[in-house]
Amino acid sequence: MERDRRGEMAIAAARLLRDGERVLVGVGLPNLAANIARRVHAPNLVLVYESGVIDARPTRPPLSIGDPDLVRTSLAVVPILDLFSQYLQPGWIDVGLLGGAQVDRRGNLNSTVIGSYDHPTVRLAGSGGAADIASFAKRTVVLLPQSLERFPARIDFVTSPGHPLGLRRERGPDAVVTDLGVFDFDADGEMRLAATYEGVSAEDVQVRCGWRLRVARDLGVVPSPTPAELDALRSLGGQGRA
Amino acid sequence: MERDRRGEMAIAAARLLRDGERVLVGVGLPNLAANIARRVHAPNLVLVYESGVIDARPTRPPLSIGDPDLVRTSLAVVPILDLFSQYLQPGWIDVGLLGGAQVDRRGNLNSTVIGSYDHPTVRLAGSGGAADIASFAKRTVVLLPQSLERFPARIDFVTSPGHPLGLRRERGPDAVVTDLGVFDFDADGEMRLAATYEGVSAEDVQVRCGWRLRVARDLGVVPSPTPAELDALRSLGGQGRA
Amino acid sequence: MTAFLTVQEAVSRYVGDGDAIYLAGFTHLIPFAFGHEIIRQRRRHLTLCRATPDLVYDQMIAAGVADTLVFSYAGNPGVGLLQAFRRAVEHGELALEEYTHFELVARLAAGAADLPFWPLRSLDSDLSARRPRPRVKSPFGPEEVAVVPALRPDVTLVHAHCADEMGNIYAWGLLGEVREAALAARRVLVSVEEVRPGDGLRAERDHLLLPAFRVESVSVAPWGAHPSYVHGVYDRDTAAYTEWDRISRDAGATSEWLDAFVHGVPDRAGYLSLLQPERLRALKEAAEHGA
Amino acid sequence: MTAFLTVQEAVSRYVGDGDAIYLAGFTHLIPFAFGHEIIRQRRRHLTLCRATPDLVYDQMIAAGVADTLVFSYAGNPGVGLLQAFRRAVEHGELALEEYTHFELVARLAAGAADLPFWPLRSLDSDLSARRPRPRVKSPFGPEEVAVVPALRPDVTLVHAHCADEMGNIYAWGLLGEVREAALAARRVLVSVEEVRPGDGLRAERDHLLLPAFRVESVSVAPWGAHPSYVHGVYDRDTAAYTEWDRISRDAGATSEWLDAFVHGVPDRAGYLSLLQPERLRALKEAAEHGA
Repeated sequence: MERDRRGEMAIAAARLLRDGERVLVGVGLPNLAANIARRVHAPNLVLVYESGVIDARPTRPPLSIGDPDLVRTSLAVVPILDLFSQYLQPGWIDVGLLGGAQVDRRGNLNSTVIGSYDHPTVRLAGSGGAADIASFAKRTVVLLPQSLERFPARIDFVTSPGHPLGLRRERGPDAVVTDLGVFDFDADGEMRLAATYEGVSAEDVQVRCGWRLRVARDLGVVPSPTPAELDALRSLGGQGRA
Repeated sequence: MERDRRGEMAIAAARLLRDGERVLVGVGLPNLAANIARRVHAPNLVLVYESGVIDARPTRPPLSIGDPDLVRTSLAVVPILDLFSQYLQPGWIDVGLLGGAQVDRRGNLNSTVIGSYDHPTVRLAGSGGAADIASFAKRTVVLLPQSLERFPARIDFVTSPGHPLGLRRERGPDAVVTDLGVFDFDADGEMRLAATYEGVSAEDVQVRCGWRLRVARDLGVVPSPTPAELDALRSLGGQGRA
Repeated sequence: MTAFLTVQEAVSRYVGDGDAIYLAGFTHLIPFAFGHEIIRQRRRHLTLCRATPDLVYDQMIAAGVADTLVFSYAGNPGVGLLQAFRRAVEHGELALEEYTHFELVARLAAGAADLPFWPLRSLDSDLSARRPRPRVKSPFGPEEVAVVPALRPDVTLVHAHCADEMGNIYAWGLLGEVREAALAARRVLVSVEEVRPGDGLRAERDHLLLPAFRVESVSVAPWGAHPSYVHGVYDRDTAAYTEWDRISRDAGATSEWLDAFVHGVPDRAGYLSLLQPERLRALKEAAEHGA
Repeated sequence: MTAFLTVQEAVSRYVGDGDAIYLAGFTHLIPFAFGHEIIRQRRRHLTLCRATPDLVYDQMIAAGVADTLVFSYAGNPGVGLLQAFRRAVEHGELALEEYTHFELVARLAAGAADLPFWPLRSLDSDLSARRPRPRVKSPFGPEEVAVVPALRPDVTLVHAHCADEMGNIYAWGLLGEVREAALAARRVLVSVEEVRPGDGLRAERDHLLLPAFRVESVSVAPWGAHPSYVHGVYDRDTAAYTEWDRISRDAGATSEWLDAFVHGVPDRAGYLSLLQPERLRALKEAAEHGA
């Protein structure tokens, strides 16, 4: 039976969100995670989208961050400039949920280019608000599937800054959720494997990581999805098998 | 028969406004002047108030620049910051109509203090938006009754900048309207008597001016109010006798 | 979570001696209920910040709560000067930090964005001669622009039309500098005409003034802006602005007024009980007909 | 005075080869009618500015109108990447000026305020390594902040719900960066779903997007934002975004699409005649039910 990796990732990320927090989300997995959290354990989670939407209660998976459904169910929609300058920059966003093409051990994210910037192998979409969110959300949670290409020793381009060398800055990456496990960040700002899904070993993760991975001494197991979490996942259009 | 000096001043100032212009006005005489212009010869005059009101069509003399009647008849009300930064500063306001306690030969205006700033004889209200308007409206028209105290050689405080010494800047004071006459500004930025009301001589004006006054070679006479102007004045609650 | 407190509790808990406070509202929505309560609780050494001090600060200055005034236009709108302010300044009893309207709201914008300064254009005047507006050179060309420092009130006090039960705040009509003043503050206290139960207000998303997470406390205070106005609810009490001009010209009469209308009543309901019901009714009708 | 022109006339008169243009609208109100007309009139060497290039710029890039792209997120929202953009970049055919969303809208804010730069906080990244965000020292303390240069498009093109006969422009729903992009421009051209006669729109003052005196011309273009959306009027045509992903992966198919849907029709009415009426009806119904 194949694992529902997307569903597991969304549920694992959802658990990192606390009730009442303001969460800046994108479409896809981040949106799924935030909405699972809102339905399961964080009914007062405030969903914010970089399109300016504040406190949306989407009735369907949004197809873009400016989806009319987000607007129609929102508390308010503010100009993008206000969202970034008056809400994100001063620290009123608790969590940013971010994806990316690559991540490194400092939590730096690449969503700009594979290969060189001037002669790219694959030109990606670029920052959007990601660099701003990674800089100024109180903490960020990164979601991406795990592979050697996505966890290289050196990413091709730093779009969104992680922790500087040797130093964990006050805001910045706090967790990375992949289809193999969940990472946190050490006091010196380096990524560390904190837990794996059932049946996944630290070695399985190391094989898909381009640097020598730090592993928590008390490496945990990501608890299996609860029925409530699976219900929420299903109702949100995720696959959600047990 | 006593002259209706306020009415005459408002009508003289109204004539300086051209149809379609955006005029930033205050309450009192400036508002009266702008509304006479709108009713007589400039139906598309756009009245703007520093409270953020754009294109008001007041049904009564406003009692403050935030009068509910201005809001209810406006095209829009914008935040004050937007009014100053996005409309005034870039030059979208054609005319500022300003009052003041004192004016000097360069068109500098004082609305801050009589006496010294730290030990005032009379502390006045201060700039409000006046200094901003005097700085950035394409031109300003100043309204104040004429007296030696109000036209001194040296004003007590420069609240709103006029033309710098020896230079007429691109934006800035363009006319002064008093109860004795109408002034313009020379190419070098010095105030000059351009016209007087009927029965008023240049000497009458000089007597109430604290510096040696420049007088236009072709000194004019302010035309008498037309019936239409007097009608507008009366309908706006001015006195308006012929 | 936003707390629901009385005006007394909110001021008692969050406004301290020596604080820099901002009572927001540009001619409209001026939080008089909060201002009177601050007088009643005899706060001292406050720095009062407000573009237009208006009657509310004239009364607070007369009551002796303020050491410093940060402002841009100290007039009695439509009437003339602020007499208690004048007396305090002419007697050297009040320190002034004076700006233009544009500069003052720009200071709030910097505070709201958590920036140390805000850029704007500014010509020289005696205002800038007394307190320079430093110039900053553009890295992108030969231009210089002036900058003003961020203003970050300890507490901004706001009056608005209504709140929902979560503490989201809604307002209609002229907003002036209210939003920037609130977002610039460390703490925001709001009084409202009413709290509306249920989710009905969510349909009014274009009139959201502040989301609940930016609001420390909400207090119900009907007529909390009188003699200023609440768009569509009650009109401005212009007669009160004229009366204040007369009263405030005399220090004794001013004290008597404060004793009767502020210290002599326990709260806003007490203040309202001193006004003629017909007077309030007329203000309500004027607002409803006009709207 | 605001001119009332056809989309063809407006583009012909005001969009010149080599201009820097901004097609405003963040997922919502994207001015596709204007974008297609610019392709049809074969403008060249344009600098295309837009936070989210979206399909409209992908099509314009494919059509060869652009030398340079100023942007912050070049994705196909909800679908993936922009394939024509990718091809152009991977083949070195398009110069890029790349920012974050915050930086790009801040550049517009500076343009709208007639300032040379805008301050914001910014951490180092490879974006800033390639194009430094200069730091400016605060005159008021030890802090430094980054600044980005003003962006002043020669022409900003906007699509909105409606205009009155004076040329005042009204819009509802998500506005993104539309207002700043318009106010930053030397000239603003607007297309609208409809022009409403009389003074009725003045009651909608909270939805005024731009006053007539900031608008050069107004053009009537029903469905002018398709496949983007107009809040409450027609929904986003998500299928079109997915179809474009398939079409645009192939340069030949892309050319065929442009020949059929842009060059092959004289105007927006012609474009609409190529779409199934049921498709448009469904988008209209979705918007009305949702609203």
